[in-house]
Amino acid sequence: MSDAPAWLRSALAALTLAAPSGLLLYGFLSAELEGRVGLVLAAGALAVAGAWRTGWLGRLVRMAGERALVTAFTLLAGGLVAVFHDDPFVLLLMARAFIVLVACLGLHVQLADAGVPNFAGAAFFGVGGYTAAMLGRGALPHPLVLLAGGAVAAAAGSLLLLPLLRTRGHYAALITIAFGLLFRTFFEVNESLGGPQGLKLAGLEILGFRFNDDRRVLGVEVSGYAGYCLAAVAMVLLALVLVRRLERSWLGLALDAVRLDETAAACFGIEVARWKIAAFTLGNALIGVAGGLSAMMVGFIAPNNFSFQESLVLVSILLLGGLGNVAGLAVASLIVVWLPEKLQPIQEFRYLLFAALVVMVLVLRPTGLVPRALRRPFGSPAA
Amino acid sequence: MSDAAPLLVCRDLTRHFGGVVALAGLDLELRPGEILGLIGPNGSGKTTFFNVLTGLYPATRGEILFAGGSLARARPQEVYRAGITRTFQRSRLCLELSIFDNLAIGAHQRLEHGLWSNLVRRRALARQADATAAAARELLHVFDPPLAARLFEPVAGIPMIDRRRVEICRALISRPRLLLLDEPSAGMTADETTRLMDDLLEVRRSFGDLSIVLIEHEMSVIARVTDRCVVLNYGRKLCEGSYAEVSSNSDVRQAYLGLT
Amino acid sequence: MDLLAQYVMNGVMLGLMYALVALGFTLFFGVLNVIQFAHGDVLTAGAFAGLAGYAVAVHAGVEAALPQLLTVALAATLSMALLGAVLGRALVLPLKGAPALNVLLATLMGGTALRECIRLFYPGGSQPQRFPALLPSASWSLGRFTVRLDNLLMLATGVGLILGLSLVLQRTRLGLAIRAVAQDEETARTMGIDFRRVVLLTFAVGSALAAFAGVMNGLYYNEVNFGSGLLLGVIGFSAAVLGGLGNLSGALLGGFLFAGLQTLGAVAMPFASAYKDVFAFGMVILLLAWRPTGLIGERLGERV
Amino acid sequence: MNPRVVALPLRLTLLVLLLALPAGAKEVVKLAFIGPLTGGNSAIGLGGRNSADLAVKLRNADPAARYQYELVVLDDECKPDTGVQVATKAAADRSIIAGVTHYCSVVAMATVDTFHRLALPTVVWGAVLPDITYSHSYKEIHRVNGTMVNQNETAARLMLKQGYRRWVVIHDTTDYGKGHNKYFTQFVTAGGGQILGTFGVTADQQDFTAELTQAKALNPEVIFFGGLTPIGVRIRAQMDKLGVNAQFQGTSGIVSDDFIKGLGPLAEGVVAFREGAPAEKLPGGKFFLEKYAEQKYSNPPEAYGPFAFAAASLLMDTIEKVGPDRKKVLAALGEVKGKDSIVGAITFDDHGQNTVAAITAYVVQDGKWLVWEDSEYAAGKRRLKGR
Repeated sequence: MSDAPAWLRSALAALTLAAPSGLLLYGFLSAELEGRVGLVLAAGALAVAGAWRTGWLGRLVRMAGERALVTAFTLLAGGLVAVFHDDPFVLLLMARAFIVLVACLGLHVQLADAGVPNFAGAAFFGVGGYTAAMLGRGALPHPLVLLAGGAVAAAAGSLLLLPLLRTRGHYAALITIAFGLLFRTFFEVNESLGGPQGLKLAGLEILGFRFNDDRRVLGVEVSGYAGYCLAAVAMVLLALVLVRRLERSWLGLALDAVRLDETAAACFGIEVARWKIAAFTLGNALIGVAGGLSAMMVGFIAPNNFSFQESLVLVSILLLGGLGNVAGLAVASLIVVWLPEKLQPIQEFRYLLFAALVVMVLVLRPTGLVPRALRRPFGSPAA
Repeated sequence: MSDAAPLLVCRDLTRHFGGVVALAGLDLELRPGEILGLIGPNGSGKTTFFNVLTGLYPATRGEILFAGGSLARARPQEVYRAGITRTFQRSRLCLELSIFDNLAIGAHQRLEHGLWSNLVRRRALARQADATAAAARELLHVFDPPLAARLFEPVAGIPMIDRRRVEICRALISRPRLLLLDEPSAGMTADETTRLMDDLLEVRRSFGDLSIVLIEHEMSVIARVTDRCVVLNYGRKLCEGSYAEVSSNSDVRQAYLGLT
Repeated sequence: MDLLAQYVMNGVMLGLMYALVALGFTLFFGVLNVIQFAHGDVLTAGAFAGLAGYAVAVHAGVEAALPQLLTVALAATLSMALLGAVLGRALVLPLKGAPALNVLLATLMGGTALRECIRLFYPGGSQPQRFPALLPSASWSLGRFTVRLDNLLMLATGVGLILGLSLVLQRTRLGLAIRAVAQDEETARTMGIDFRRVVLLTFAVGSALAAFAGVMNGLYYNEVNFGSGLLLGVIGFSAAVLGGLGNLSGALLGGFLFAGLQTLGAVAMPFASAYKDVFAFGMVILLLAWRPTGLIGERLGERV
Repeated sequence: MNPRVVALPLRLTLLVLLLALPAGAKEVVKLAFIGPLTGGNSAIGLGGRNSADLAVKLRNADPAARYQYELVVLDDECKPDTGVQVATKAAADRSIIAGVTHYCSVVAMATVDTFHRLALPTVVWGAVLPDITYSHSYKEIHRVNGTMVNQNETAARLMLKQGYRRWVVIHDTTDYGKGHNKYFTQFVTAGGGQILGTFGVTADQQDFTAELTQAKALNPEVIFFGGLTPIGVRIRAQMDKLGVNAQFQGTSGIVSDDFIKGLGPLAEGVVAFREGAPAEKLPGGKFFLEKYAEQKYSNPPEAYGPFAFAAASLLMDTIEKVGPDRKKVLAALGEVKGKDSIVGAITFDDHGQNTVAAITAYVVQDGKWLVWEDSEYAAGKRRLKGR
């Protein structure tokens, strides 16, 4: 196969990676009984660990290359949507995972690229949602509504810019924490936006296509959530391309420099403040857009969803996946969104177990599931 | 050369930290192409001088003229654009980045930072990357040919001397007019340092009139490379002149070498 | 006038509790440059441990209030000192060198786990538990101002505790060791100080403080609740940061300041008192924008 | 055991049949229970869970029952998006015939569309917001407990009858507290009472001295508290600390043993109101409490346990009658009139709201919640504060 053309090899490699993961995901999503979930998880862990140890994983990933992988996994997601076309629950789960992934990509730009902490992710997610709730009823086309959600979230973030630029480390962290708490309380106390009762939302509608409706396609029942799922996948793709292109460009390099050593960066002409602002704003915009889609899909929005704990979940996804590694991020968001759901059988003990798991991973594997890879600038011969 | 207009002029440059006077009314001139040695005991204000000059600490008082323009109130970014780059006493490379990335940071000024050109015009971006890589290789090659071949390896993985080289290359790649070296010999053997300096001088030849201010404890290095020396003590200029002159100066021997 | 006095009194009691929590945060940050975010939940756990101690005492037929009080205090402080050391050993030391963010999250999640444990495993822990009033409850009123003996006693003890702590830090060898480590780990090591031991001791001391605050909390409100830890933790953290991390007097200032802000928020906006936390946290953000390293500034310095 | 692929349900039914034929075992019918099992409201959620579980256990023990029932318990965390997620899970699972759903109003509001879209008959067991049944005309949503409207109407009437005129309202800023504030204020002012001041407090607030000091300054006769046990306990305790001696009046959220446990003697004379006939007075209610005690659950049933029990029983009765079929169950639920239960007779109006939801007034006497009518307070042997 060494003499096969490059594209073919990368395609094959990508497929050899995507196929088993597909099986794994299918198994996990369809498993219901505790026993079976455990079985699937164990099998998956074993397979991954094995592929890792033997170095096959790395080799295949390198052989496939980013583009092929992204394509393969997009197809995989599409495939899963097709398989579960009539199961609103699984579709909802998938869509949620993808939406969370988009939000985490936003957080990733802030935290992993520019090193700007943000413990108010859920708050900006909420801003996007509330914007969608307000504008969704109006005449504005919904794609624009989602973008507006991003814009408003970014604007809300700009309130924090001055304090964030002046502070560092834990001080900056506290500012975002304070904002997160403040936001939730504010929306609970303030009646004008539904208060604690929350608000109903109009479902997403693009060019007359109403995502909330279940419909028959070629004679098969297709749940409305399938549409949301595909929309979420599309959103993930856009965000992914944006973030990766950013990271591999000079902009990404500037962000890295700012994160790693502000002083040195300044001594080489890098406008630290400017880059921090850019990263924070872009990140919040992504989070806001995701929040908008999420709110439209759930069809309801209330302050409870945007508590400090929710923000923590987003950050834990980043750290669990491995700060600075997009692939790890994707894996982590699937796990963190789906696992608690699969833990439903243990009822009131779910959250305890989840917290314990996060702590364990953080202590036993501080670098996260997939450690940050060496930055590969765009167009470099090594790339 | 001696009668050419000075490249850098500092007048009464002063910096306080609360009560402590780290730099007390320093007057200093530097001619284009000159290599100036800055010596003095620890805490005599050498590094503070660099930090004030590069805008990391605003000067409490005094004037800095560089190539005619004033830098007294300039921010680090402006100092860099004016053509002054530096190295740090404790190496401040971005360890998790590759050698290439670190040098590209040094070349920041020349790289395209528009959104459109970075996210969309990818061919142009690739061209710029290749050009930068070529420049980096050329520069590294002078210091250590094998190093040039490891351009895309993480800095974390290379030995101390190579890190020094990379740091100097990061400071050189933007083709500055003034280079500030803060104890390049720190953590290296004498002959490693000597070699580093010789390579540096070789690069300098190709640069034309690059001026250098060198902070160094290793007197042999000072003796070999500097045209002129300034001795600092308690933030004040003790004396200046050629290494031979200052090293024979009794105050210096008193204050610095601790001899009588 | 009498009203004002009442507000001040309330604020002071609140501030004392916040200050005690903030002291823990600032101590931990001092020695290890980390934020131990489970601290708020350690406080709650302390209160519950005290409660358990009380139950045991009553079971053992101890009638008098004073011995009961002592059992409660001892049970709380000792168990939490131990727990604190364990947390430091299990969550914080292993993550030494890892990014600050990891420690923050690990301890936050550790705190969550602790909180859930109380809720699930302490009998009836999911509902507020009555905390016995073990202090004499005499009270004097002038007009609308009521001052109670038990509050004064708590106030006195709290202040005494704080003074004691600063004495320990200034005078004893442990204090010296702690301050040395806080100044610079390496030097401390070269001075022959057992770094790990000092760190763990610090965690024990700080957590004992939190436990005491927990007991105080219980005695003051006559009620403890599994969930109160998170907010108290965040507030304590805010207080420590406001004052300047690693700075003891800063922690005190921050604690009382935050309490003041909350009370002010509730008073300044009558019938909109629900906004008081919005107000308080908003002020925190503004204050940090004004003084990026806290009001008093760091003595021990965050190594950036 | 969800039908994840088209083939799966077939296989499952076959499996069930195979199991059913030889042993002659009963067909297994699934019910969903949804409530908050984690977080601040978990106590009530767990109480409801246990009560529904008890109902199922008792039914399964009954040889006369046609089906074997299985309770699928789901945690909505009191968060709308989680709620919608688990609601979808329950509703999408065709093997689940009906649901006993939600304590938190905000979640119940969020999920009505889901249940409607996926046609799962549900009976709300604890959420009190009127809109849950009245904001739509979905046939799927029913509710056994009354709304906060009924509750506060009675509350206002009774307290005004006691001669109280001046209230200060403290409510938590959740949907529950705010709703109670709205309706109570409405009925009290209509009845000639006066609200001197209203304080919103956050649900995780610990210290209320600032609010109470202001309340004290307003010198009210009654402090009305709209919220749940945890902060109810705190406020009552801190009233005492600050020497605010006004009558303390609460809502259904504080009618729990823990409220008394949390306060001890301080709870004496506290008045509160709850929908539904008092469990301990109806024969079925006594039975429920005994059986519940037998099971040795780790949590008490709390205020809404009886409703969860009643809802589950109602659903199982219906299924016994019409068989495990969502459509038939839905139709049958529409017909429910005067069906007696441990919380009194149940009659659903055309919005699925239980209309005859009786409201019971309670008062704490000697460390127990007593029905107002048979308390010494009603008899005049003891007096509420300021009477």
